[in-house]
Amino acid sequence: MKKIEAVIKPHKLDEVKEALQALGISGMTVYEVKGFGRQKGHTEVYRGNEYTVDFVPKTKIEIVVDDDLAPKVEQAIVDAARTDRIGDGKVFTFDCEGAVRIRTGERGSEAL
Amino acid sequence: MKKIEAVIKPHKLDEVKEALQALGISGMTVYEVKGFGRQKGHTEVYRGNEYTVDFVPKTKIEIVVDDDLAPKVEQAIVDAARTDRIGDGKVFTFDCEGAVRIRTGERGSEAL
Amino acid sequence: MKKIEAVIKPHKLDEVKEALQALGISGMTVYEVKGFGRQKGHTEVYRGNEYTVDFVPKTKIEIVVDDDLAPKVEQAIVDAARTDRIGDGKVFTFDCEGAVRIRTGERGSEAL
Amino acid sequence: MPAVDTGSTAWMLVSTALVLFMTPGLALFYAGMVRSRNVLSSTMHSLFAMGLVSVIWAAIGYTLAFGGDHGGVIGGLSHLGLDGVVGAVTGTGPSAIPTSVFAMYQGMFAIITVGLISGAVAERMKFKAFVAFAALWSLLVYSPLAHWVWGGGWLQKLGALDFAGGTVVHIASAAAALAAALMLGKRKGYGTEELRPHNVPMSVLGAGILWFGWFGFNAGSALGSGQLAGSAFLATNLSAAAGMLAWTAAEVLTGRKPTVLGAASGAVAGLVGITPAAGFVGPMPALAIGAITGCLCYFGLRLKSRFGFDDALDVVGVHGVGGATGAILTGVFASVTVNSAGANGLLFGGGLALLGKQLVGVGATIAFSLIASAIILKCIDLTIGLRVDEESEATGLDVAEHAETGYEF
Amino acid sequence: MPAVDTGSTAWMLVSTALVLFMTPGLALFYAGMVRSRNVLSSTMHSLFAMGLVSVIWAAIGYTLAFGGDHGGVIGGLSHLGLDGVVGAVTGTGPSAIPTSVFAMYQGMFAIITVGLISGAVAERMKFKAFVAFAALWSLLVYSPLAHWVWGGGWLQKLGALDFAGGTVVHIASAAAALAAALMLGKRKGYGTEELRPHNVPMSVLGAGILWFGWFGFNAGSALGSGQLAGSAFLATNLSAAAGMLAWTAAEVLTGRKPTVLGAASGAVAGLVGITPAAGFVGPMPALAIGAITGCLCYFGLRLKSRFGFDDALDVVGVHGVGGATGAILTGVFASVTVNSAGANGLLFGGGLALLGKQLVGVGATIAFSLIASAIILKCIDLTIGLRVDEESEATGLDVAEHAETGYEF
Amino acid sequence: MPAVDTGSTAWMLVSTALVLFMTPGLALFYAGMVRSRNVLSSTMHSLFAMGLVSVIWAAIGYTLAFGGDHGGVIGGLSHLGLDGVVGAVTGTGPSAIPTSVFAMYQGMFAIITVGLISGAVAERMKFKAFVAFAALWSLLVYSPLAHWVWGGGWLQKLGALDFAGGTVVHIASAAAALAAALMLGKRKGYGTEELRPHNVPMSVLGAGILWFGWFGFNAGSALGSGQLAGSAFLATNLSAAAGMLAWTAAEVLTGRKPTVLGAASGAVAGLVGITPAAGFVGPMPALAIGAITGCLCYFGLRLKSRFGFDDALDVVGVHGVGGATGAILTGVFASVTVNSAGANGLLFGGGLALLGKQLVGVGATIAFSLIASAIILKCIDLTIGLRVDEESEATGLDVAEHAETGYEF
Ligand SMILES: Nc1ncnc2c1ncn2[C@@H]1O[C@H](COP(=O)(O)OP(=O)(O)O)[C@@H](O)[C@H]1O
Ligand SMILES: Nc1ncnc2c1ncn2[C@@H]1O[C@H](COP(=O)(O)OP(=O)(O)O)[C@@H](O)[C@H]1O
Ligand SMILES: Nc1ncnc2c1ncn2[C@@H]1O[C@H](COP(=O)(O)OP(=O)(O)O)[C@@H](O)[C@H]1O
Repeated sequence: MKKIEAVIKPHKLDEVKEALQALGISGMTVYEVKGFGRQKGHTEVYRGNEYTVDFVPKTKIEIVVDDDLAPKVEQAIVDAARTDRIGDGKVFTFDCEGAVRIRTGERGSEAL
Repeated sequence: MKKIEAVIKPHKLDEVKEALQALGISGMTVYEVKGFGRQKGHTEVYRGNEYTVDFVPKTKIEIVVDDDLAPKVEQAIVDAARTDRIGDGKVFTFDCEGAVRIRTGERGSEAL
Repeated sequence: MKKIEAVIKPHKLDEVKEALQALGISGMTVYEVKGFGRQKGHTEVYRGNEYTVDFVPKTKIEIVVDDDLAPKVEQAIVDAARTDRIGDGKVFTFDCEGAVRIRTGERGSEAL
Repeated sequence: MPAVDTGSTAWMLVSTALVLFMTPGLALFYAGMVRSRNVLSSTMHSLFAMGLVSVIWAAIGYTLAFGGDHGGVIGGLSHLGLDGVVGAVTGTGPSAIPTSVFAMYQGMFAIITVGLISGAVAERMKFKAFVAFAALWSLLVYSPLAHWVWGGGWLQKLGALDFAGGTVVHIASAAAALAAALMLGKRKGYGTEELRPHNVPMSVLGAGILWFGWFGFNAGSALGSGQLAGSAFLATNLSAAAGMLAWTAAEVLTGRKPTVLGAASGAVAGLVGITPAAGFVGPMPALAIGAITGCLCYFGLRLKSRFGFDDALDVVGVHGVGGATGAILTGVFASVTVNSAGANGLLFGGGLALLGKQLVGVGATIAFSLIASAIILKCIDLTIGLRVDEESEATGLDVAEHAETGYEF
Repeated sequence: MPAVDTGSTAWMLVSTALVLFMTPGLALFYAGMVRSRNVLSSTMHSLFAMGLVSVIWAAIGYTLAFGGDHGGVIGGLSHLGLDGVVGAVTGTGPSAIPTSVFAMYQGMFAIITVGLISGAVAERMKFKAFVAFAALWSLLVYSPLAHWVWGGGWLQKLGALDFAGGTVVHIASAAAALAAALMLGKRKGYGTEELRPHNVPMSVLGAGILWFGWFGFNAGSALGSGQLAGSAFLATNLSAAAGMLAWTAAEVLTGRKPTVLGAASGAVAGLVGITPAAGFVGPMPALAIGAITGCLCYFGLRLKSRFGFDDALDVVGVHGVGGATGAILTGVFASVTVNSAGANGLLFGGGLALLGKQLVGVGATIAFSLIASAIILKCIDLTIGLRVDEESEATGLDVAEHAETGYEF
Repeated sequence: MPAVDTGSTAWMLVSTALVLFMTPGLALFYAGMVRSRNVLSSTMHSLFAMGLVSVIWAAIGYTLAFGGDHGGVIGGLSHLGLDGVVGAVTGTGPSAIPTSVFAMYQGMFAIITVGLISGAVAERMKFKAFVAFAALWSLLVYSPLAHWVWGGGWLQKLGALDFAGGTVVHIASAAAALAAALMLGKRKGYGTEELRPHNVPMSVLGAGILWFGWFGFNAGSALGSGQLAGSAFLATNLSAAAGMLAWTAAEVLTGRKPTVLGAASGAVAGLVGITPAAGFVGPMPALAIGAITGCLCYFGLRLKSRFGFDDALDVVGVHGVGGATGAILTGVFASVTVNSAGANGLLFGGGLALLGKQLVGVGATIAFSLIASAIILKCIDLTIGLRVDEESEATGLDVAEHAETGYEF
């Protein structure tokens, strides 16, 4: 199995989710992160003092899938999350050695 | 070393933590995530408008352990987090190539 | 490529970020986590009732880098995050099989 | 100069403070309902109205509304810059109060009316455009309307009743809101994404402050302390309560769960409904007005998605529907046994006379505010531009327009 | 009809508004202490009481409490639907106020008393059951009690003193809370998991609003403006202050850190303690009452875990202990030099007479409220059911009972 | 004993409640600006002042300020423990109010003044040290100053005007804040890390409550209901409004975005500026005072980073600069047509006389408060120690000093 981790722009989550559902993906885990990268942060002002905020709000998605689905998932995320503006994010792939569904104890692909 | 990642129901955290402590696990990292899966979300209503909320609050746990402990940790989480209701979550296993304890610079198993 | 995950003390984030920038790292992803480990939590009191809070606020950093940079990144984090007090955190290394930049579709090292 | 009554003055000082306090309450009520990246932008609309409209009112708005009369349409310039206000007396006998208090009390209404409109433009209007709109609208729409109804203008002469601003405040702001929602267009994601409240407890606190402050709004509109203030206070509380129960009951009867934001919204609807009627109706009619308004607003909002515009925080659905309902029901439930300066409505032997006048008031207010607001907005659109760019809308207006972030937990 | 005093009317209008404002304050105070998934459920208890109890009070509660007297036990039906209230006058001379204000002022007490009870049932009671309970309790328990103490009932005739509701409001709600906590059972996780407050600043804001509103509660209970309102105000502030210092001191002296929620709770305890006494005691006794109440509540709560019930937000520990302490200490510290309509307590030459009457008041209130509440709850349990199912409790009542989420940052 | 005026008493009861309510407002205003791990610590400073200073004031502070006069420097001990206060009357005719109300009203000023100082010490001061400081400062600095200006002391005799506490409250607290900021040293990370507000909506709510409460602060300082209260109220609102507009305009003109915290801060600056002048100036001068103060505070804060001290929440920049500006401008804009008990300032034919006295008042207050505060702080530093250790500062004072966490969403 593979684990796909994607860092995307927060307002793209809905579209990415739909793209993945279209692929038949039935589960994923999502959380809010702060990203640092080429996309510059912004300036904030508090009572006359300026601060540069380097971190940009991003959303991270994790999906564990069977090996053969991995490239499709990767591509689907890239397509759905793209705005062509800097800061669109990344998709990383990792190897996943095992999976268990807690409720049933099923293992491997069955667990997904 | 292996890294175990588990997505569980939030109110099961205390029990899982105790089960892991019983195994002699001395460290873990925890954060809140939103899960999407077979467990359906719920409906919310705001001033007459209904929204379906697909994401369910979940808690994610990460533990890096020695290879031989990994199956036991996996099992302990499965046992402690189980409620037999849909949405109990998953346990994933990954390979971890290196670990360093920042305070001492110890490496590998020593660092855990 | 390697993925470096570090759990550090929250107030060390700025220093670690600067150390990584000095190494030429151009991107990273950061989020707040709760850590459980040797560093003990604290006692809280609410209307006469005492609670022991086991979890300590930590910050987690993830950086995907080329293989050769990985040890340097690891070391830079260890150096910058160290306070020599218990709870300084850990740095873990994982293998990363693929990376894509969403905006351009670039892959591998190019994507970072 | 005759002496003022210390008791009535005390009550009017407090009422003025209470109406001012409604505006931060409104800011919370609205800001809790937007997404967290626009929390400050929404807050700023109401907050800034406190500064901007106060100054405009003192400079010229007050005199346009209350400085004499020109043909029933507008006041004169005799109190430019609040000239002649300090030391003067308004009212007589037990209702004699300092004119400075009267002027400030009325100014607080001008502030909150502008704040109310902002609910429709949330999450996408340029701040600069909002400021221009607020300034122009307050002068060109609010002051004339206040003159018509309370300053000796044609609606007052006609005998249309509006105790505390059902038309001037609620209908006028809702008509402006409608114009603004239409001209601004929908928020990105409206209808497709979940545009959910980010902080419901904040909205509930806001509603609590609004309820509290509304006693100053309605019972203060007696312009003195005494029986009339007492009965207006009672009517206000009962209508708010009935509005809440009606909304919640409607939710449950239509197969939904009783929501907290719904209960709060029902109370606000009841408060809006009783506003024109508060000093003219007894307690049981007040319950009826609250219940009817609460129901109508609930069913109005359920239809919302059928309409082609995005009135983000339901100014039209609550203040428009509620204000019109209340103004019309005043023509039904008003009774001179409650207030001899009022008139009898349909149910108390007054026939259709009052009802007709009320309808004239409602219609005239809608027409005037809608048209004037649209013209003002068009002018702003052509110069400053009304709407932020897409990037800013996606990032959130707090960072894009104000260089701030609401929360950093 | 005699004229009302504008000054006293002004103060009573304000006091009524202040007591109403306490209820959203209470909602914040309580809601900050539950877990975030129940924030709206807790808020809704108090919020909905504002609607529900207002209507019940107007319809029938007021007349049961203040409409004549039947055998010292209950009022009559002469003011059903607030009939005859608008235009009437209550009190005489400088204390003559509109009866409409008196009726609404008393209604606000009925609201908050129901809100107080909700602290005991937090995080597990069915909303429907709470609504049924609130309606029945308000009619069957609150109105009779108010009649006994203030409406010409037997406790008033006996000469038991309760200036602003130590028994009627605080002891009565605490007894009901005890019954409810016992019958509902403990929250899942009570004693094993950390049931920590999710938003302490919210609770502190609530406590601030409570303190502010309590001036209307206590000084308003003078039912007019003047010396008595002034001394009750002073006593209220000093007791709150002393309660805070006592609680904090007790924390530090028992080896703990001075907590913010503790300081706020101590202030509330002091406010509860002074409630029955506010118009009967001077400033130094007020300090003593606050200090004693603050201490007793702190030590009471420390024992909490020894008891077998889960009074989630400490209604018994604060309002029960505090209300009883205050009612008893009124029998110690009351002085006719402060209020000639009162009596002298133990320390001011009154002997044990007053103290005995106070004990009767406390005992009768506890017994009546406890038994009546238990019966009402039992009936609801057998029909609607009191408690949500386990799944709902784990998910949180906001989603399960109200289809809403508190926060979405 | 002469009768009190019920109307004036009503207004003063309300004003007292309003000033008390400012302190939780201040707690929110400040606490929203610190990092979330210190939210409770900041809140506690203001909250605890409500308890501590109330008790100290009742015990001895009041009599030191208002109990007779010793050489223009300090009061006597005739009202120790508020002896002789209950039942007595202050003022005459339409301004006759219970002395109990006067005493409590003044006590609320003592509370908030201590609260104000806490902004300078945020995020690093030991709570124990703060408590010691608050107690000593309130007795040794506040009470004498209140005596000088309002209790028949030398500044009052001199004819320096301070309507509602520009010197006693704002300048005095700012001078103490300066001393504290200097002696405590900078927060760790000041100048290098981003010490950003964690909850701006909380600060805006705080500012809203402050604005609301300030009507009690300023218009209540008329010590009765009537024309003077009315004009002070009007001036207060206009200055707040002008302060907001001026700050925002200054932001935009210096190339920045209009910030929400800036608008709120500008309003507070305007409120501070008008405080000494509120009862002496007409509406247009009030606008001028607000605008000038708003601007000066904005530019003052922009220079902040050039100074060597860390006045965390800008007590010096807002209350010091604003209070001094207002006190001086009182010497420019005061007019006896507004208040015959006042004097004419520079612009109204009074020449430099009043201006000179105002400068004496400002100078004396700064000098006295600065020196006395420094001495008190030094004593505490040598005994208790002023500052928490590094570990506690990094963890946050909520856990380290109070064993609590603000939020647990
Ligand atoms: N090397 C990296 N390791 C981990 N996360 C990264 C890395 N580089 C970028 N990111 C994440 O991807 C986000 C987008 O990257 P950025 O460089 O801003 O733009 P782009 O994706 O267009 O190249 C960042 O905000 C960060 O969260
Ligand atoms: N393929 C997946 N990849 C990552 N996380 C997943 C995946 N499938 C499920 N999850 C996570 O596990 C949680 C539980 O899954 P769900 O399908 O609802 O129930 P169950 O665990 O009983 O099969 C989800 O909410 C989600 O967070
Ligand atoms: N085995 C582990 N797996 C994952 N995270 C761990 C593990 N051990 C420790 N951590 C993380 O590292 C943090 C610091 O560890 P701790 O044992 O407290 O101190 P130290 O880093 O000094 O050994 C913990 O709070 C936790 O977040």
